Amino acid sequence: MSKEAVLLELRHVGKYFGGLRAVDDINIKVESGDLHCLLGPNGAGKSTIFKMIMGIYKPTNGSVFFNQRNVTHLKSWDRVKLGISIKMQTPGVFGELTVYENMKIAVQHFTRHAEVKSEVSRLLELLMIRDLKDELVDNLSHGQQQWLEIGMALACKPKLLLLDEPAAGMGPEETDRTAELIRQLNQQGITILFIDHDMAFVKKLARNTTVLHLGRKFAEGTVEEIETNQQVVDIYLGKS
Amino acid sequence: MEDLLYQFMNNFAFLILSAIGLAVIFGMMKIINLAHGEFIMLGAYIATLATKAGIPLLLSILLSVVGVGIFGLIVDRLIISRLYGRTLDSVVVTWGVSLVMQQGILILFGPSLETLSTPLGSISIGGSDYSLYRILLFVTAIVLLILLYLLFTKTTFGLHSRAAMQNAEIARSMGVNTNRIYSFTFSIGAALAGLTGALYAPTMAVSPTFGGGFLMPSFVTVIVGGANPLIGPSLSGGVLGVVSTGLDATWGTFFGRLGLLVVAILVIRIMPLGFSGLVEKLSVRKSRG
Amino acid sequence: MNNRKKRKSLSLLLVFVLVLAGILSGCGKSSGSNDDSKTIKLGVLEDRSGDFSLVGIQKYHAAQLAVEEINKQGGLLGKKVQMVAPDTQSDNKRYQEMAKRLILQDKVAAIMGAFSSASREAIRPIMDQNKMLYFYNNQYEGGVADNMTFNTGAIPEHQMVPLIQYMIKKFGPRVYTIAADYNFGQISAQWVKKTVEANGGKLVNEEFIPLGVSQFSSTISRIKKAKPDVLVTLLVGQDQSSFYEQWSKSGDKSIPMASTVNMAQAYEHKRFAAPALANMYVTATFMEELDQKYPSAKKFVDKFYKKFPNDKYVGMEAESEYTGIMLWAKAVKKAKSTDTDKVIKALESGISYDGPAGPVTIDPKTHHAIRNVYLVHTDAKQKVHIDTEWKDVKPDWLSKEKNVDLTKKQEAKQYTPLK
Amino acid sequence: MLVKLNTENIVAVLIFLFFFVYPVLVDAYSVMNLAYFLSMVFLSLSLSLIWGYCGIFSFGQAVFFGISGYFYAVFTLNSGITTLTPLGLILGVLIGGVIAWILGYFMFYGGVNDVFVGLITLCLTLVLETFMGQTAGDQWMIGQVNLGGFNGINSIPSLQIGSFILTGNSFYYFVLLILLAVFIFLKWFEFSKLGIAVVAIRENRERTKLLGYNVPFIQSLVFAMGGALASLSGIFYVLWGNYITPSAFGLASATIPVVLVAAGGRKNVTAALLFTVLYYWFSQTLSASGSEYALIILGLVLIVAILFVPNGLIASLFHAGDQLFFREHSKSLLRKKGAKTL
Repeated sequence: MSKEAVLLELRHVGKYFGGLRAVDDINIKVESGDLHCLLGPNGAGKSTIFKMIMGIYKPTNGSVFFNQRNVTHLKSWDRVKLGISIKMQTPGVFGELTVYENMKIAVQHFTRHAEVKSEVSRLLELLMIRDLKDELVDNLSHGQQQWLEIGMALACKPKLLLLDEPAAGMGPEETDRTAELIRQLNQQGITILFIDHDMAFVKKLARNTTVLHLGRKFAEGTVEEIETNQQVVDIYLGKS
Repeated sequence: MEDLLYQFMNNFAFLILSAIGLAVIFGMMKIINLAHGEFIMLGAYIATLATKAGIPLLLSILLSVVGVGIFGLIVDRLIISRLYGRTLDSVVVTWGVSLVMQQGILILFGPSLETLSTPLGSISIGGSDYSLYRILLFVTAIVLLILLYLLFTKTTFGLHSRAAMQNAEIARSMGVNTNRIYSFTFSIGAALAGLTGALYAPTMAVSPTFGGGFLMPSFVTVIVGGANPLIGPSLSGGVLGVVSTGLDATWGTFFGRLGLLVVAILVIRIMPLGFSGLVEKLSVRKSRG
Repeated sequence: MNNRKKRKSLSLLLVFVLVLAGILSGCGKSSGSNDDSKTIKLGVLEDRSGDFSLVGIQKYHAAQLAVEEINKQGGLLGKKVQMVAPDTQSDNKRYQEMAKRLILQDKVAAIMGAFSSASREAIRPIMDQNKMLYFYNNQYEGGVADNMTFNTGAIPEHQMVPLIQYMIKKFGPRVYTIAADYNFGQISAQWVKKTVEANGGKLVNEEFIPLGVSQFSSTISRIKKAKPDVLVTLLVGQDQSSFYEQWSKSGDKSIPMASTVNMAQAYEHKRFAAPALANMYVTATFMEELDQKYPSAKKFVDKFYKKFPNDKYVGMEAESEYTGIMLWAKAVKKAKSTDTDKVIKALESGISYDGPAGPVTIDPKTHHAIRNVYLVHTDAKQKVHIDTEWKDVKPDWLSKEKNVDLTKKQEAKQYTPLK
Repeated sequence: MLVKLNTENIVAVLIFLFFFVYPVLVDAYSVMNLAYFLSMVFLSLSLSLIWGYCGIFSFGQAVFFGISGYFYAVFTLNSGITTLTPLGLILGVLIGGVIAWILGYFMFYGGVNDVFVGLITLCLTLVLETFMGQTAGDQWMIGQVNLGGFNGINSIPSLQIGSFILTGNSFYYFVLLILLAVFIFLKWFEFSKLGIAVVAIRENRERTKLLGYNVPFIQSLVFAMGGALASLSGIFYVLWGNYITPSAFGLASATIPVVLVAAGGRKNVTAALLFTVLYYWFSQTLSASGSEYALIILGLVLIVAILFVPNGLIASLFHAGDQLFFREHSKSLLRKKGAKTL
């Protein structure tokens, strides 16, 4: 594994809330072009790690590297400009604006004025929600909101896309479409790091996996390796 | 030294008593009550008029507490209850209430009342006189904090209201009638303001603008104290009391007053949740660590 | 559906009404003013609500009394005097709005009013700009030299100088001043200092208290430490007047207090329970209690209470307002016109009115009043005793030390002893 | 830019037409009076911009109003050259903006938001009132100008362009033209690139950061624009009355813009404009009537307005008008129909 290929690296990262160690001494490497999954039960610290990658939380210790650059002290918006983008667990869309307006807010910041409209159309097309353009976002289904949010994250032209439970609350058909979308994006060259605990979904998508438990790294490897790791099955997969 | 202590007791009592009603309402309901000063004024009027009518002072003070409490309940039922959760609208409405109250009192009772005399006389320590009543105000402030502590920790109402404060939705889903809790809270806040007015009525000139003098210290105390209506005021009252007594004694009243405001601004910037936020952080660390 | 439509049209109606009201308010009133009407309009700007209403309402009532009397005696120049009196709400902005309104829309002949110096300074330039005759009938810190402005109230020459002289002579040289921290307090404190030094006294300390402060424990402790012979209190407003009750409980009541602001304006000796105001010495140009000794005062007090039986006190500002209006009326009669220049000329002729507090004469050079001053003090029960009287005290600081002569030189500024 | 036909825009056009012909219809007093109301409109618009558009709740607009008023007074009285008064106006507005920027930087980069911005600005207003109130002494001189304590500063020169002094109608039209310019700017701004980012910040601050927007920077920028607008208001007030006092920083001065914008409709600049003018007219009429019930009526009107028309009195009327005449049902906060106008 050549060093240049590592897009994201967490070195000894920890996050303590008061005395609570939400994340403790985590090392993760995500290679460029990877489709990587963070796996773990509730409270394992997955979302906390995402928030530290995005700069929403400051790590208590350790550093975050992106493209060989130490970004630990960068603000969220600067990280977005470097090419990290996120879809959060709870939808962060603007409910009282239309789908188009939501996309426009995201797109206009990274696209030249004349191209905003076509870029929005392109993304809406990609996300299969073009017909909903003028709908108020509050009237959308949960799944549609998730897609919209993925679209908004894509509008930032990311190199690394963080997806926190991209298929949460979706029916089987929607889940499949989401998986297909993610694979497609990855093929276009976007490195993807996602959180999920639906093993079937993970199996379908992920190449590499990191398993977290109680804020610590528990295991890592390809999906197949993880699946056959007895300890992982015991603490996590067995329960789900 | 006795002098400084006496001044500190005075400042502490004034800060705590002026803030306590506001702190309860702001902390529990997130309502900024701009009519707080007028509630205090109403308390002072009830106490003064009752005492003038021949009712003993202690009973008059009680009457103020009950009277303003009931008034608070009415205001809540008629107006505030429709604005729960709308912090900023409450600013406008309570400002309207304060206009109505101030001018209403002016029309009803004229621009001024004959004041009462401070009861209890004074004691002499080291050749200097100190008002006993004012020392008693200090004691009252502390007793009040303890009573509130008991109310909010040892009673069902307290339990429910703290639940409602932390998460109204969850509290509701667990069968707590949050609207009744809020009504009660507002009425208690009003009653406390009434008490403050009644307690200070015998030491100050009573007029429709009586409440104005309480507004600034009360807001500063609540801001510095933060959301928790118990921990907040007691800590900020202590700290601000020391700050203003110190500045006052060294550089005079102007700096004492300015100091309060500057401390408030710095506190919001450094720890927006005030002392109660700080205490909660520390206690979490202690219990987990 | 029908219901909804109704509501909609109702709200539309509301818009229409609002817009219409706006338009009408603009046009409607402008046609109302008419120079040849049968009345002479007198503008009165006093605070009937807000912080200063305690004195403002007294003054407003005194103005009503004066206008009523003038009309009873046949009015002025064969016309009735009509008082136009908006409520200025103790708000300086409101003073400006209403002053302009009185001048430009109501076209009044003269304007009486303002309590605080800040209110006066807010409207004085407007008077100058519009050549409007203005009476500031109020005690103040002195120093206004303005051709358009006349003052019938007390100024430091009337009150402060005799008071401090008297106190030093009677009680000793060591003086401690506490004053409200704004223009009135600062300038008055300067007068105290000046007078103390001129009379061989010693100013132990002067302390300025921000407006709105109502808690005085540190101030009281400083005064007690300094042990002065005389405590001069120049506190202003309801909040600051809380000092007296607090002083009576933890202060040293054997120290006599001297003041120019208390009792005669806001009757603290009647509002505060004894002994808060005990042992206080005050100089005043009028007080209700003068009726014990002076028939003219008694006549005025009786008239006032007959018309306003629910009022609690008639103080020196009420008297100034009443006297101011009477002086203006006398000048209008003398000038046989309401023309501003002619009335000012008449006023500058040394016109005099024998009012409730004795004769009040306009000093032509300074536009201030030559009038009697009374010194009173309170006993332990806050009963008022009249000690002395100075007759025809002249307001001559401006003319003597600042060379002001308004009959010769145009001016529109306030001099202070600060520099 | 495409101007959409709806009640708000029609009313706005009518209002401005009415304002332009107003001096022909009425006497000099009424013109000056409306000039005063219009001066205060800028203060409401400043809050409308930062609160209505960007969600920053501030009690501090009075701070910039007062500071720039004092600055203009000190600058012009010291310079003594009346042709420099326009420079005083421009510098005053800039300084108000810069101070707002600094204050915004202090707050927003420190993570102070929501109601705490309101509280911090309230404290600051009171600090300035307390401080300016005690500047009566002769140590408080800036150049030749005494700050004047509670009495403030008077006889401040009017605006003079070349040798032409702006008073009466010319002052009125000057204020009106600038108001029109600011108004059009605000309407344009609402749908500009920055304006859309600002609405996003109002709706969800954290999310907007994750779309790559430097939120504290934009907040500070908008706050500075609000400060500049409030400063404009303060200087116009000074020009109208030739006078400024610390009561410009008082609690009442700090509260009134909040009250006006909330009761009129905070997300709508036309509503803020109309309601401000109506409010000042109404409260002045009540005051002039000398009625002791003036303040009671005023208080009750505000209470009733907030209780029964929570989205703002005027804004709700606009909404009703839209539904009736234009069958407009889009509830989007940007209110325009998607792609056509955005």
